[in-house]
Amino acid sequence: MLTIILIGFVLAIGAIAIHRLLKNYSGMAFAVYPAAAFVWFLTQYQTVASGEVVMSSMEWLPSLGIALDFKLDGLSLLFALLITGIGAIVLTYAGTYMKGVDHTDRFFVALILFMASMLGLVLSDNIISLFVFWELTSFSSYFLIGFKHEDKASRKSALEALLITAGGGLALLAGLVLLGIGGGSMSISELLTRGNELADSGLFNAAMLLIIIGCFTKSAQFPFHFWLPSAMAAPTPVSAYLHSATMVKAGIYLLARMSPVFNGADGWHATLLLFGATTMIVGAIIAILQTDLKKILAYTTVSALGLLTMLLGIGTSVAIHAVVIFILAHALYKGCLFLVAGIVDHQTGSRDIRKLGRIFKDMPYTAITAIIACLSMAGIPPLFGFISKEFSYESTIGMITNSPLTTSAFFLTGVFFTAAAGMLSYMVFFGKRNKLKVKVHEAPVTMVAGPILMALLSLVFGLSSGWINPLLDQASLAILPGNESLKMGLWHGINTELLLSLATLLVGLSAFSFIYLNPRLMSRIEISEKIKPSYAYEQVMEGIADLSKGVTRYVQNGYLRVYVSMMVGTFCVLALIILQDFGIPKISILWSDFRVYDIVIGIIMIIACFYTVMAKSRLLAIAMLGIVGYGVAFVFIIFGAPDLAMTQILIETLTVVLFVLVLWKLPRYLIFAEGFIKFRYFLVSALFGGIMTWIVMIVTQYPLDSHLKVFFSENSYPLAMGKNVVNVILVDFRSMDTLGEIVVLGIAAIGVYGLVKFNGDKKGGKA
Amino acid sequence: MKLLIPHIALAGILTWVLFFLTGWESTASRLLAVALGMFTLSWPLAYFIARQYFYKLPRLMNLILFFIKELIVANLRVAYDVLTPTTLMRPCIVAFPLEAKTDYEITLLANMISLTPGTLSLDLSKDKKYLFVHAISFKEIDVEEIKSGIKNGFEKKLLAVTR
Amino acid sequence: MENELLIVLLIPLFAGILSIFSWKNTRLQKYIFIGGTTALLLAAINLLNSVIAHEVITLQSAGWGAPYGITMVADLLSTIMILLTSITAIAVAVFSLSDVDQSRLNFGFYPLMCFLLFSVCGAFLSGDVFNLYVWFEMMLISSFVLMALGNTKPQLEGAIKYVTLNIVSSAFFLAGTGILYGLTGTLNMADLALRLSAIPDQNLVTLAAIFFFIAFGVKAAIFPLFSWLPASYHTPPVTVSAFFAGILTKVGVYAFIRFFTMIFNHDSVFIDNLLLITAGTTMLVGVLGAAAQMEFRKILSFHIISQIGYMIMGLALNTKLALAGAVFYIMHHIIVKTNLFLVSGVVNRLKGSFQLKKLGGVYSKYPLLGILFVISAFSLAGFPPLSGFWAKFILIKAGLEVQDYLIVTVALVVGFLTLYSMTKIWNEVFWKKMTIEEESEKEISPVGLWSITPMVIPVVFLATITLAIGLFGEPVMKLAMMTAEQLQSPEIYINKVLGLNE
Amino acid sequence: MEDILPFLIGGLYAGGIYLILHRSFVKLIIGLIILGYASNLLLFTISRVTRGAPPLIPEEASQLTEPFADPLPQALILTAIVIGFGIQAFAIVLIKVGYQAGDTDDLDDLNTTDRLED
Amino acid sequence: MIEIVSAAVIMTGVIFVFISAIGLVRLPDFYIRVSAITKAATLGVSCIMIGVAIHFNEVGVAIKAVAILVFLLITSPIAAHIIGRAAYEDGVPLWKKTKINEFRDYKEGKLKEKEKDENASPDEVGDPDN
Amino acid sequence: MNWFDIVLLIALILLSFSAILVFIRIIIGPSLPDRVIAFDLIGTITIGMIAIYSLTTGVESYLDVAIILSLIMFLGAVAFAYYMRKSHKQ
Amino acid sequence: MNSTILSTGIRILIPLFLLFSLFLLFRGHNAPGGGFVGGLVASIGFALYAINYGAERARRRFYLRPLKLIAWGLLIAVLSGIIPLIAGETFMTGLWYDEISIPLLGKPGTPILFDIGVYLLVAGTILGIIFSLWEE
Ligand code: NA
Ligand code: NA
Repeated sequence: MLTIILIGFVLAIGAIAIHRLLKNYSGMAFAVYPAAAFVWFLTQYQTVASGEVVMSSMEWLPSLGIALDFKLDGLSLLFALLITGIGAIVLTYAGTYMKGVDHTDRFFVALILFMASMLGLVLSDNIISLFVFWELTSFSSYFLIGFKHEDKASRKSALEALLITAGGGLALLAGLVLLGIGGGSMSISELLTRGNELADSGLFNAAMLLIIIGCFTKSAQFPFHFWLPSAMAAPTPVSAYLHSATMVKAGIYLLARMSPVFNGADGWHATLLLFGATTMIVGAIIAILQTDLKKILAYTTVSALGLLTMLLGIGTSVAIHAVVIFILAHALYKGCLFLVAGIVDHQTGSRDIRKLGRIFKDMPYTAITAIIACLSMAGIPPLFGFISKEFSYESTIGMITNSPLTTSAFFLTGVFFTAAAGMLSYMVFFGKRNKLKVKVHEAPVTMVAGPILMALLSLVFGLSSGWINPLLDQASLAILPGNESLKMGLWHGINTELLLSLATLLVGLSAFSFIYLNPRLMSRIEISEKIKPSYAYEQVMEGIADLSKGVTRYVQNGYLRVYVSMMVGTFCVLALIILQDFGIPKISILWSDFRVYDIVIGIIMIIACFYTVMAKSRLLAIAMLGIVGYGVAFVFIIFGAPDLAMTQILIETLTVVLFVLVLWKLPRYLIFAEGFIKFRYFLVSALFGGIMTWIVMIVTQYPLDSHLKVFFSENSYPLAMGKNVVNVILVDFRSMDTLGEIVVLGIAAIGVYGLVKFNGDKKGGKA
Repeated sequence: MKLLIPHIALAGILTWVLFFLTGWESTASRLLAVALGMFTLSWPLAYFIARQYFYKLPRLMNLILFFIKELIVANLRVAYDVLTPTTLMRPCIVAFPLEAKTDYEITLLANMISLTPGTLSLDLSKDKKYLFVHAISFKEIDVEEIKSGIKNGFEKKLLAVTR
Repeated sequence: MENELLIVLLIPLFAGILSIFSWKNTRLQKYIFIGGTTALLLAAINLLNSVIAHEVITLQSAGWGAPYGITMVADLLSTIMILLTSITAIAVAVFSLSDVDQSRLNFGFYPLMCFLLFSVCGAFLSGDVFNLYVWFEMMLISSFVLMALGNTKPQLEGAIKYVTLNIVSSAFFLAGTGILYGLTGTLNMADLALRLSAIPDQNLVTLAAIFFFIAFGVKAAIFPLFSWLPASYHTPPVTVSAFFAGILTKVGVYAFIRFFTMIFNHDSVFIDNLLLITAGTTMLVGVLGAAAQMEFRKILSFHIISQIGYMIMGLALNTKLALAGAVFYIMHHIIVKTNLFLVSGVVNRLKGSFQLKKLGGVYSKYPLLGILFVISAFSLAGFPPLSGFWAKFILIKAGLEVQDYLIVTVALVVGFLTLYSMTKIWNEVFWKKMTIEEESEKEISPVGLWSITPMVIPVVFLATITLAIGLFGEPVMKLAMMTAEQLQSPEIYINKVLGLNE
Repeated sequence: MEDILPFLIGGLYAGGIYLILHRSFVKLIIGLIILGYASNLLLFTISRVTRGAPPLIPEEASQLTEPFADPLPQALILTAIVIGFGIQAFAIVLIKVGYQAGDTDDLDDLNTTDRLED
Repeated sequence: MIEIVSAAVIMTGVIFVFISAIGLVRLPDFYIRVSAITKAATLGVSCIMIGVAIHFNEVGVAIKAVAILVFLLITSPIAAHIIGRAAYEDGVPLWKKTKINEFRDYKEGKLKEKEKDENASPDEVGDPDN
Repeated sequence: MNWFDIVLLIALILLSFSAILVFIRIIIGPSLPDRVIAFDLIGTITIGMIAIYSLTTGVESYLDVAIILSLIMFLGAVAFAYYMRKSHKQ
Repeated sequence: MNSTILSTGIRILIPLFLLFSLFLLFRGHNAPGGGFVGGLVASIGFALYAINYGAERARRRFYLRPLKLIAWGLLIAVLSGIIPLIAGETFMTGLWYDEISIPLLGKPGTPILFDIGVYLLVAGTILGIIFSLWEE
């Protein structure tokens, strides 16, 4: 299994070269990959159907417990077959559909990448590698949705989809990690058996909620559903593949996968039911208000995803059966319909059902295919969609609580589905009149073959569902271990479900007639565009933008003094927190030590410092600075540091000289009187100075450990041959410091040279 | 360059010698070291000596003694004026016509004038014929007296050494 | 063994000296720099091998044993940092061939880069607080000069802020060093670690820690001390800002980790909370800053800040996994961030701007560049299976393990915002179509990507590393775990430096 | 003096920061220099001072005898002074060139690179 | 004996310096302060150096003391000269009692005439020309 | 404290007060050259103080500092003169 | 500055400065002074020259490019650290040649060499800075 996925990734990288080589036939060539994979998965059918699982495993990051473990059970196999099967169809289809479009190679790269990732997702048996593939599908779908990236709308939709799914992905990641920590393993198979440990760890609810959020974003559940219709900006094959058959079902897949752990928890059922139902109804209502073929399909897909979620939320035996059946049924008819929509669009140049009509004769194969798929969607026997619908009704009726409400929700949805099916088939291919300006032809066989196949499968599975019964049975067992075995069939006798189906059909058809006869209703649809649910998303995005601008203007406001005061302020706050534990140290001036010149020097330094700060003349400030420097030198002299004093005096004077050399070019000293602000800065500075004084007093009261001092004093002459211990330290004991110091000086010289000379030589002549 | 290299070389040699000697312990060597120290550190003297003006040593002593006398007198005068409440000083700027010709002569003269309290060499005319001196009298100003004081004092004694 | 450590320092130093000697021969300087960085990479790999074998390698400089002389120490963390530095340096060296103009070369660009490298390596290896100060200062002065060289107005503006704030932070560093000496009478980090823990009033130690918090905080650009970074990093040539972005702030982070795992160990709740709060706010404010910007390099600059927050988060959580996460994050970040800056340089060369509004259409024309950017950008945003994902994953796992949910939430939200601002660049620069007037206004000569090969090669090189770390991360992860282990048991380091237990 | 030093240091720190917080280029640099003095004096004071006894080994002795000033902080400060000088020299020239480029002494005018444009 | 001599010399120097300092505050104009005062301080310090040399009674110290003395004697008059000159060029005003200014006369080309006509009266106010 | 130490103490005190007086001149100016000269004089006084301090402590090495000071002060004065000329020309 | 008095004074002072700087350099190991202070003093002489005559003339007079001086200084300092490596010692270890004692230098040793490197570099740095500032 790893090999299959890896081949996909390699193929994705090589796709550009292959496309260059094969040009228009590349689509079919690429389709060989999923087709071959499909065949391989079919070979595993017997094994899986008999209840065994196929495992494969490879280490990846063992130190984090992350492995590329894959497990093929019923659920995985169902999805894997869908992914590879529909994948092959879509690739073939896309080869023709994308003919003549720029950068098709990039399209195939992303599509194949997606395919491989999706396979990885459904096969993974490790939560982290599952997550990796999960994000890879978001990533590749970003590029597929944004394929027409020169359109602003396309970019926007791609971003929307990415941000929503990736945002949910982050929640999912947290959820999965919590799951891993709580369950003590990264392996899904093991985790599924450790629900109790998870519950004991106290992480159960958090992990569940976060995982649900992740799945909801991916599977376009209300209130995250809006990205899916926007994603219709992608080329139609992409919509068919990602946004109906596979990617959006990844969320459903994961919910189903995790069901053994969470099923039974109240929160699980309530959340899934509530959000699933909402999504289902909202999607269905909006669907029939659309005029764009793809939009109708998109919203019905949203609704279908809601339905699946809801069924998972019901979580009973029948409901789980309904889930697996509906996954297959929906994939077949919805994939087919998307491809048909693409054909129609491709051949007629329009997707607006108000403009389309009466093209049945022009493209009969397409039309018949579409009609079959629509019948399945409407749940009309003997198509597979009918079986699916029957199971859905059965699961609601079997529910212990709230069944009337859920049943009516299903009923309503069924009605809208039927209506939508009518719109998609009748209005497009028959209808009133054709407003198109082009002559319509049937599409090439590479495009039509796929949809026909899918439509036929809807029919075949409906007529003889026994073929796939074992697979779906195993899939439902994976979702609900110990589930009773599944029995599919068209005829279960006259029962409530059948009656409901009939009622649905009738009401649905009348709803369709109503819409059809009142075209103005459809033109109201613009309203629904305006109250699009993405409004909230846009608000959030705008909020982020505003917040970020506000924060940035505040912290990064361009004023150096503010930056400095932030730094000093931070220090003061932190220091004060610690300092409050120390008392104010005692000031003990020993009058016996009193020396007049000490005091005089101190006073002169303080006054000089004051005048440096206050001076109105720049030169005075610098002269005063020099005096402070000399004062420092004198302090060094008093306390036995002649080397320091020398250096200080030399450096001090040189600094003054440099200042003087530079300053005559500058304008007059400006005094920026700012009153209150100045006072504020004064307070900050005074506080800072006070804290430093305080700290020095505290630390100097602490007894000093002088082992280094002693070592240097004893060894300087005998071992290092020098009597000036300071110099010996500089050139011997700590010569690394001095080496660094002289490098600093050298760099400073280069810097000054460059800075000064570069200025005179802007065009960059010789140095 | 032609000045620099001998300067460096001479300086190096002299330092070397000096250090050689300061290591010695006897009084004689100490005296010698003092002499050499003076010699090393008073470069202008070395300059003259290099020009074979040895025989002018008495004149040099004369100059130095005169200079010291002038210093003390001027200092006392200034001190008196500073410490008494009224200021007697009457300043003026005189253009002193130079007899000294070489840069060294002029510089030495100007520096001696500046060093003496009460006079200050302000500037030199471009043709080096005049030295403008800021001078202070403690009585009525007599320009000619100031000028002749310098001419017959510092300049005469200096030129006696240098020429 | 100690010579393996020494050679790491001598290579850039000699490269620097040689380049000054060949001041006027800038071509020779180029060869010296590229040769030097290559040699440094080899030396770093060699050192890493030795360090893995021997745990800690010391160089007691001038032959005086610790704590009397200055000890240079290579443990795993410092060696990893040096390895990354050399990788970045090579990339930048090649990039500079096309990027840096002749006038800058004439004024010592390469010697300065050599000394910058020297100082960075020195800072990573130093085992002495004051010596570290010296290396920091050397790093600062060479970065000052590189920042300002060229004298454009934005450069000077940026440089003035950069210089001022960094000098003030150095004052804190020096004062902190003084306090440590005043408390213990020693400067050797290992010796300090021992003596500080013996001080009865640990509040004094915390007090000293605050100084280093500010000093390193400025260098590492944490909130609220980062202001110099977004003010300046986008102003010098891309070669310079790429190296700065990759390495310089990480020196601050390195110092943070070194000091707060060994010298100021986590006895203080105050320090722990402080680091945690810093990590969170730094992440958030940084990413919000990035979200607000519309200039390529400014966005990247703010992201540096935000990402520093993650590294500090690892330090603050202080479990083995968290520290490993911080180390992994550093490794990932250095590579990726350098690369993104380099991409911005390539784009600028091709399209003549850093302003998102003036850019567009790069993906259509230069798909390879697009892919290279995507790899780095999505890695930065923490998309699997790129290096950034693992970095983030480890930290999140570590955070959840110690049940620090708030910081994990912040980390996740910041990850989302990172993606948001990275896709902004992608949208504006790569996907958006450039209007024809804008195209003609720029008068772009139709240069192919490969006409600036020296600029593209390093981008490919670094992107490959990112991918490799992502796909085959186990060795890196192991290294990070080993490093974390070492950081958690500083006694190995201390004993080796002070020659105890031997 | 030993008792005055902490206050002197505090005063210098305060003065230095106050100058930096002004808007003038020149005051900024002066402030940085004063900050340098303060740091050096802090390092000097905090490692304890000894009056009038430099760490110079006398002619006939081979090691120092107490009391003598601690030589290590002196060596550190010396290094710090020199490094500080290098950086200040560069900063002074930077300010000059910066002034020439911007034609202003007002630091508040230097906000074109990092202020968020509207 | 040596102590007495050195104490005397040092005190003389110190008093010179002190008087100069008083003068520097008291005296009326810049030029007077420079020419009358600052050099007095230099001489005072030179005295101190001699006193120190005497007291230490060591060759090394003597050399150093003499070195300082020589440096001061060379540099301080030159410093006074260039600052005075710069001040004059910069237009630092002369004291109102500075009646004779031959420097200005020279610049204005009047010096030659004045030498001929010695009775010419100087200007009332001695502002230097700018 | 013998009498010689007292003499030195008095000398130091006098020099300190001289320094303060000169310092006052720096503050009041009024012209730049006034300040420069006063600055120079402070240096000179410092030399004296250092010399006397080296006597009181008996550390002759301090005289080296005085030598340095005597050398470097000159550079300061020259630089200020340079500044005055340059800024005057502007 | 265009003053004869100053020019002459400086011509007298330069050798004094150089002399004194060597003095400081060589006895720095045993008394206050050393490479750094020595280098500063040496450069001050030329700085004065530059102020008086302009940097162009000073540069010509000085004839060594400050940058070269910096490079040589650095090289010598580093070499003094590498020499011990050849002798099998650690980097920067002080090696002393005990056989002779030169009056001025005392015993020759690598730390002295290091100080000479510092001296050259510092002189080069200060001259480099001052020349650049004057030359504009
Ligand atoms: Na050594
Ligand atoms: Na020294």
